[in-house]
Amino acid sequence: MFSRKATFKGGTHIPAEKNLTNSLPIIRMEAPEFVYLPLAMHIGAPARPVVAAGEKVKLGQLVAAAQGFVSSNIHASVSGMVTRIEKRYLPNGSLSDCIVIKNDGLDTMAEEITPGKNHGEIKAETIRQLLLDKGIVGMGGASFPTHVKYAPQKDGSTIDTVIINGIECEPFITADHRILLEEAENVISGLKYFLLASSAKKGIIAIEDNKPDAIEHLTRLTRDEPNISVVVCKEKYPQGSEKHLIYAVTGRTVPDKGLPSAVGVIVDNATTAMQTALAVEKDLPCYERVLTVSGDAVNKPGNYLVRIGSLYGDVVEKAAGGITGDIGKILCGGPMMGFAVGSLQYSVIKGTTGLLLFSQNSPLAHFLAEETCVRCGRCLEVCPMFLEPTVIAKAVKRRKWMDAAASDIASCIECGCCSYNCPSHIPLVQYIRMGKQFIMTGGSGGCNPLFKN
Amino acid sequence: MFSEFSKGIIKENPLFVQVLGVCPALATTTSLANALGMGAAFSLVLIFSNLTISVLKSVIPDQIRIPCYIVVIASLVTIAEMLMNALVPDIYAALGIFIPLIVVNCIILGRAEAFASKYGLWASIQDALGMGLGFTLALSFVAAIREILGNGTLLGFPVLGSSYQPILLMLMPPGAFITMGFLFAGVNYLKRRKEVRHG
Amino acid sequence: MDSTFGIIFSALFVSNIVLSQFLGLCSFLGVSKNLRNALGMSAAVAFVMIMASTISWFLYNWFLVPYNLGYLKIIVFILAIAALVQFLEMFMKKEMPSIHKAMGVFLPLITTNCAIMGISLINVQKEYSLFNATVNAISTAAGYTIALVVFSCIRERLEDSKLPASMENLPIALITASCMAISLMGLAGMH
Amino acid sequence: MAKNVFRLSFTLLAICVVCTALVVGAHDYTNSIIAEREAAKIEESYLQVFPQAGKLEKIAAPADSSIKEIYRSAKGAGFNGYIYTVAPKGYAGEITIMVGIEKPSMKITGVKILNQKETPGLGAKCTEPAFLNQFLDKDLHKPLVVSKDAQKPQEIQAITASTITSKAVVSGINIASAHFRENYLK
Amino acid sequence: MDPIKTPARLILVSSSPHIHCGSTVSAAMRDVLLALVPVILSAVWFFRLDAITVILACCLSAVFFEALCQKVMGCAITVKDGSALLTGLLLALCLPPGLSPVLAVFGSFCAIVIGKQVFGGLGNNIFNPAHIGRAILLASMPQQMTTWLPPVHSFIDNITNAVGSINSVTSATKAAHALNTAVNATTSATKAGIDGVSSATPLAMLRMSESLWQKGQSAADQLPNLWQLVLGNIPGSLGETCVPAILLGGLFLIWRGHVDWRIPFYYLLTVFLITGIYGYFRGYSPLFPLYHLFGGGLMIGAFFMATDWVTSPLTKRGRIIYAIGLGILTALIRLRGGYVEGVCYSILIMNMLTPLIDRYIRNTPFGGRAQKNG
Ligand SMILES: Cc1cc2nc3c(=O)[nH]c(=O)nc-3n(C[C@H](O)[C@H](O)[C@H](O)COP(=O)(O)O)c2cc1C
Ligand SMILES: Cc1cc2nc3c(=O)[nH]c(=O)nc-3n(C[C@H](O)[C@H](O)[C@H](O)COP(=O)(O)O)c2cc1C
Ligand SMILES: Cc1cc2nc3c(=O)[nH]c(=O)nc-3n(C[C@H](O)[C@H](O)[C@H](O)COP(=O)(O)O)c2cc1C
Ligand SMILES: Cc1cc2nc3c(=O)[nH]c(=O)nc-3n(C[C@H](O)[C@H](O)[C@H](O)CO)c2cc1C
Ligand code: SF4
Ligand code: SF4
Ligand code: SF4
Ligand code: SF4
Ligand code: FES
Repeated sequence: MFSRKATFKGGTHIPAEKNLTNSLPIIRMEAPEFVYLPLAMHIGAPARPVVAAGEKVKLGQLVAAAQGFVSSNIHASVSGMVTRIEKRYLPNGSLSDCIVIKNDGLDTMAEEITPGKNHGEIKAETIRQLLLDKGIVGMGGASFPTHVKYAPQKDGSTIDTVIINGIECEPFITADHRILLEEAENVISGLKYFLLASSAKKGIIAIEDNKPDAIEHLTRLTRDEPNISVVVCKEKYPQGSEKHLIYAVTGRTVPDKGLPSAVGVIVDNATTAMQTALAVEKDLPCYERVLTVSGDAVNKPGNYLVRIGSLYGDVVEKAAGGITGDIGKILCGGPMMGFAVGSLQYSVIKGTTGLLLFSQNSPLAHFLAEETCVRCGRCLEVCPMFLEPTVIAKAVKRRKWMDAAASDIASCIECGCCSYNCPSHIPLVQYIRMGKQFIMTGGSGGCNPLFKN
Repeated sequence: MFSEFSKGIIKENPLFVQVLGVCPALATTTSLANALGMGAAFSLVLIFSNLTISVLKSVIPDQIRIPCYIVVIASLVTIAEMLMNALVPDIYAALGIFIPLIVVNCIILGRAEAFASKYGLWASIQDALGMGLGFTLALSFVAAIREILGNGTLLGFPVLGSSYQPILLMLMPPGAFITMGFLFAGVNYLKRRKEVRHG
Repeated sequence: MDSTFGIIFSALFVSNIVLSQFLGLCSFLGVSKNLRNALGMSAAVAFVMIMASTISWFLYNWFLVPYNLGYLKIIVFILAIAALVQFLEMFMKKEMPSIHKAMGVFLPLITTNCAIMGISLINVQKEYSLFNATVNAISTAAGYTIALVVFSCIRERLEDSKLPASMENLPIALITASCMAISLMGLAGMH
Repeated sequence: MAKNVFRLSFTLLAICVVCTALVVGAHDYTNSIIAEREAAKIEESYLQVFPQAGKLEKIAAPADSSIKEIYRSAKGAGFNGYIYTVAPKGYAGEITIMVGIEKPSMKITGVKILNQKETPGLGAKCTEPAFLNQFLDKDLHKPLVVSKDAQKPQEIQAITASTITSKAVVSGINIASAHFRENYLK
Repeated sequence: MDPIKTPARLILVSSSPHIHCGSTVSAAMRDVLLALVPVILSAVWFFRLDAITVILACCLSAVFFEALCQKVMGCAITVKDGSALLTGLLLALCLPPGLSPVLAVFGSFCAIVIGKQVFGGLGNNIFNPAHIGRAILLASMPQQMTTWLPPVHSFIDNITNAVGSINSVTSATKAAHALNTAVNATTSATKAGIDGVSSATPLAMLRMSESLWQKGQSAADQLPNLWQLVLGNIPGSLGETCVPAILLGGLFLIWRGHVDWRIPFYYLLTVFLITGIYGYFRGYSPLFPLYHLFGGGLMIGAFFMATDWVTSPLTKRGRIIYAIGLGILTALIRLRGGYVEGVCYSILIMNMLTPLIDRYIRNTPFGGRAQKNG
C-alpha cells in the first residue's frame, strides 16, 4: 500500500451518502415483462437491428449489430418475442429506436453461447473479438465501446498500464463497490484479459479510501500477482475521472483533448472488467448489469442486478419495493453527473450505474435560484481541469462563442464541481453545456430554445 | 422663425444630446466664471465660422472644403485667443490650452459641415447662436454644480453658508467625471422616460 | 525645467492626458468598448502624436519664433497635423496595407483629436527642448495607451454586469474614468 | 483639369491670405495691449515684493538650482536689495515664488506666489495674505522653519493640513536667502 | 403500465449537478462580519465613543443607501445579503476616530452609490466600494481625514510599562532597557502633544524620523514602541491598529476558505522585502520594515480589503501578480510618494488593473493547451 494516497489537484469533497447501500449485497431482480433496448445506448453509431417485429428471440441472442467501428452489439436480455421497434427518449434527452421484447419468462439461453468455448490458450485477438461480439461497453457511465480502446493504437504507441477504475466517486452510487467485493475474482481476471489484449505490463486497481473493505479484499487477492497492484486514492470528487485517475495513479498527464493511450494507459471500469471476464470465460454477452437504487423516496434501497432494457418503473417496483411519498426528483446516474428525468418510463442501459429517487422534501428536489457571480473564484479553485468556469459561463451568456472556445470550453468534463461549490448557485455546467452545443452545432443552438436567434 | 436658434438649447444640445465637446466641458467647468468665458469664446468662434462658411460656401470647391474650413476656424480661434488674452486675462489664464483647442472642437467643424455649408446666412447665424448658447448653458450647468459643491460658492459668492464643508473632489478631475457621469445618466433617464411615454 | 523622470511619470500616471488633462476624450470614450479597438486606436494616436509633436516643435522653434510669428501656431499646427494624417493615410494604404487595415479606420478620427494638438501646444507652452518635447510626446502616448487599455478591459467586464438602465454606456464610462482618476491620485507627489 | 487645379489652389490661397491678414491685424491690435499689461504686471510684482526698488537689473542665476531669476535693485551708491524668483517642488508640482530681500537689513520685504498647482482649499491657500504676510520683515540671517504652532520669530505657521506646501514655500525662501548670504552679503 | 401515479407536485428536471455544497453569499458575508468582531472590539477599546459613532454612522447609512438605491432603481432590495453592511463597516474601520458622522455618512454614500450601485450592485463593481468612499473623503476633506486622535490607552500602557520594567529588572538586558525608555519616551511625546489634540500616525512619524536614521541616529524617541504598534495603542484609523485582532479574523477567513492566502501573504511579503531592502541600503534600523508591516492600514488592507472577491483577480497566478503589484505600489507610495500611507490607493489601482490581469493571466487546462485546435 502507498503511504501517501494518490490524488489530483482541484476537485472537491462531497458527502458520500453511500451507507444507505454499500453494505447491501447484490440482489438479482426478477426479469420484467417487457424490455426496451435502445439502439443508441452506447457512444458512437447506433446499432442496426437484425431482428424484426414478431420474431422470437432467446436470452443473449444478438438483436442489433454494431454499425461501423465505434459502435456496439446489442443482445436480447430476456427470451421472448420482439413486439415492435419504437422511438423512445434516453435520459440524456436524445431520441433512439428501441427494440421492445415481450418476456416469455423462460430465459431460454441462445444456442451460440457456449461457456467453455474459450478455454485453453487465449490470444489477444480472441479477447478483442469477444469485446466486440459480446457488446462490451464502458459500464462506468460513458458507455464507450471497449473493443475500440483495445484495437491496436493507430499512432503505433504502446500501452504499458491498464487501470481498473474502482473509484466510484459519485455520492449514493455503490454498484462498483459491491462488484469489487462480490466479484473480485472476475474483476481481476478481467484485468488480466485487458493486460493480454493490450500487451500492457502493469495492471492497477484503483480504489478510493472510503471503501476499506474492498481495498483489503483486493489487496489480499492480488498479493501473488506480480504485475497487478491495488492503489488507494484519496476520497475526492472526481477521482473517478479517467484523466485525474491516471494522474493520481501514474503521475502522467493526459494531454488536453488527448486520449489516455497517449500516455500508454487504458482505463476501464471495474464492472467492465467483470463483464469482460464473463464474456471470455462464460461466453456471456452484456445483457444485465448491477445498479444502485437509492434515495429517500425508495422503499428498499440496494444494489440490484437488472436486465438491460428494464424500465425504471419496473426496477423500482420489482426490486426496490416501490416508492415512499411524493417524488421530487428522479436521477439516472449519480447526483453530480447523472440526468434528471421526469418519469420512470426510461430503460436501464449498459451505462446506467444508478437510479436515485428523492422526495419533495429532499434538498435535491429544490431549485436554487441563480444570483450574480461575486467572483469568489471557488469554481476556478475546484475545477479539476483548471478551467475558469465563470468566465466560460459569462461568455456563453453573452453569446461570445469565440471567447468561450478560447476559454477551453471543450476541455470541460462536466464533472459539476464548479456548480456544486458556487455560492451564487450559478448553473455553470448548464451554461457550459449550452455553449458546447452551440459551438458544436455551428451556432444554431441545437435544440435549445433559449438560444434560438 | 427662430426654430434654427432654439433647437440647439435643448433638443439638439451639443453637449448633452449630441455628446460633443466633452473635453472642454470637463476641463473648463471648475467655476461658473470659467464656463461662461469658455462658452463665450466658443460661441464667438462658432458664430463667425458659421457666418464665414455660409457666405463662402458657393465659392469653396467641394474637394478642398475641409482644409478651407480648418484655415477659417483656426484663424478665428487665434483671433479669439488673442482677444481674450488682451481683454479678460484672468479667464484666459484659467482656461489654458482649451481656448486654442477650440480649433479641434468637434462642434465647430461639425456645424460647418452639417449646417453652414448647406444653409443660408441667417439660418447659419441662428444655428450658431443656438448651439453656442446651448453649449454655454450646458457648461454653466456643469460648472455651477461643481462650484457649489466643491467650493460652496457661485460666481465667487458664498451660497451654502459658512458651515458647509466643501467637497474638494468636485473641483478636481474625478469630480468633473462624476458630475458629467450623473448628468448623462439623468439625460438617459429622461430620454427613456420619453420613449416609454411615446409608446 | 522639469526633470525627465518627472515628465515621464506625470505623463504616464498623475497628469494622465485623458484622466487628468481631459484631452482625447472622444476617442477614449468612443473606442474603448473592446480591447482590440483600443489597441488599434492607441497605436494610431501614439504614432501621430509623436510625429506631430516633433514636426510642430520644428515648425515653431525654427520658423515661427525666429520671425516672431508665434501667434500663428494654432493655424500652422492644425494644418501640419491635418496634412500629416492625410499623408500617413496615403502612405500606409500604399506601403503597409496590413497596418492600414488595422489602424486605418482610426486615422481620420485623429485629425480632430485634441490630444494631438494639445501635446503640440503644451510642448510650446512649457518651452520644452526637442528632447523633452519628444519624451513628453512618447510618455503621453504611453499614458494614453495605458489608460485606454485598462479602461477597455474594464468596459469589457462591465458588459457582463446588469447596469442600471440609465447608467449604460456613457455615464458608467465617465464614472469609471472618475474612479480611475481617483485611484491615480495616489501616485501624486512621487519623487 | 488644369483649370480645376488652378481654381482649387487659388481659392485655398485666397482664403489663407485673407485669414492671415485678419490674424495679423488682430495680433497688431492685441499685441500692444498684452505687452503693456504683462510689463505692468511684472513691474507691479517687483514693486509689490520690493517697494523700495530702484533701477532693476537682471543678473545670472545659478544653473542647477531652483532659483530661476535674480534681479538686483540699484539705488543710490550701491544695491539696496535683491528680488529672487524660486520654484521649489510643492505638493503638486512647482510653486513659483517671488521674494524681495532688503540688503543691509536682510529682511523680507515681500513674497508673492506667481504660479502654483496646489490643491484648492488646501495648499492653494499659500497665495492668501494670511499666510504670506507672516514673511514680512522676517530676518534672514538664519533659515526659517515651518511649525504647526509658530511662536518663535524664525517660525512660520503652517497652513492647516498642508505642511508640504508650507514647507515648500519656506524652503524656496531659504534657498534664496542662503544664496543671498553666500554671494551678496559682503 | 406506469406504476407511479402522477405526483402531487412536479418532478424537478434540472441540469446536473443535482446537489450543492450549501454555501451562500450571505453566509460568506456573515463570516467576514464575524471575523471583524475582534477588530471592532479593539477599535472600541482604543477609541471608545469616537469609534462607536463612526462605525454606527457608516454601517447604518451604508445599508440605508443600498436599500434606497435599489428602491429608486426599482430592483430587488438585497441588503439582507450583508454586503452593504460589510462595506459600511470596512469603510468605518479605515476612517480616523472621531470623524464627524456627517462626513462618515457622506463616505458611505460615495462607497455605496459611486463605488457599487451604479455598477450594478454586488458582484459588478470594479473598485473596492469602501476604498472609493475613503478616497473620495480623503480628497474632499483632507484636513479632517488626517486628524488623528490618540487612543485611550492607560490600561495597555500600564501593562507594557510593567512588562518593560519587569524585563529590565530581571534580565537587565540592554534591549529591555531600550524598550522601557522607548515606552516612556512615546508616552511623554504623546502627552506633550505633537500638536494639540491630534497626533501623528506611526507612519507619519516614520517619515519624519527617516532623516534621523539616515544620519545613523536612533529614532527610538521619535517612534512608538513596536509592541504598542502591534497591540494597536497608537493613533490611526479605527480598525488598522490592532494587529492581533486583524490576524485572528484574517486567519479565520483563510481557514473558512473565503480568502485566498496568496493575497495577504504575497502582499505583506512584498512590502516587507522592499522596505527591508530600502532600509538596509540606507542603513536604517532593522526594525524599519517591521514598522511598515504593522503600521498603517497594511494589515487590515491585506486581509480584508485586498481580498474582496469582487474586485480581485480570479486565477491563483493573477492573484499573486495582484498581490505583488499591491506590495510594490504601497511601498512606492510610502517611501517615495506624496502620501504617508498607500494601502487604499494601491488597492484601488490594482482593482483597476484586475480586468486586465484576468484577461491576460489565464489558466492552462489540465493537460496543457492543445495546439491549433479548431
Ligand atoms: C467527472 C467524472 C467522474 C468519473 N468518475 C468515475 C468513477 O468514479 N468510476 C468510473 O469507473 N468511471 C468514472 N468516470 C469515467 C471515467 O473517466 C472513464 O471513462 C471510465 O473509468 C472508463 O472506463 P469504462 O469505459 O470501463 O467505463 C468519470 C468520468 C468523469 C468525467
Ligand atoms: C486630495 C489631497 C490634496 C492634498 N493637497 C495638499 C496640498 O495642496 N498641500 C499640502 O501640503 N498637502 C496636501 N495634501 C496632503 C495632506 O493634507 C497631508 O496630510 C498633509 O500635507 C500633511 O499633514 P499635516 O499638514 O496635517 O501635517 C493633500 C492631501 C490630499 C488627500
Ligand atoms: C498565511 C498562510 C501562508 C501560507 N503560505 C504557503 C506557502 O507559502 N506555500 C504553500 O505551498 N502553502 C502555503 N500555505 C498553505 C495553504 O493554506 C494550502 O496548503 C495551499 O494553499 C493548498 O493549495 P491549493 O490552494 O492549491 O489547494 C499557507 C497558508 C497560510 C494560512
Ligand atoms: C473576503 C471579503 C472581503 C471583502 N472586502 C470588502 C472590502 O474591502 N470593501 C467592501 O466594500 N466590501 C468588501 N466585501 C464585501 C463585498 O464583496 C463588497 O461589498 C462587494 O465589492 C460589493 O460588490 C468583502 C467581502 C468578502 C467576502
Ligand atoms: S461519475 Fe458516477 S457513474 Fe461515473 S464513474 Fe463516477 S460514480 Fe460512477
Ligand atoms: S463560484 Fe460562482 S460566484 Fe464564485 S466565481 Fe464561480 S461563478 Fe462566480
Ligand atoms: S468547468 Fe467543467 S471540468 Fe471544470 S469544474 Fe466545472 S464541470 Fe468540472
Ligand atoms: S474633439 Fe476633442 S474636444 Fe471634442 S469631444 Fe473630442 S476629444 Fe473632446
Ligand atoms: S440539450 Fe436541448 S435544451 Fe439543453
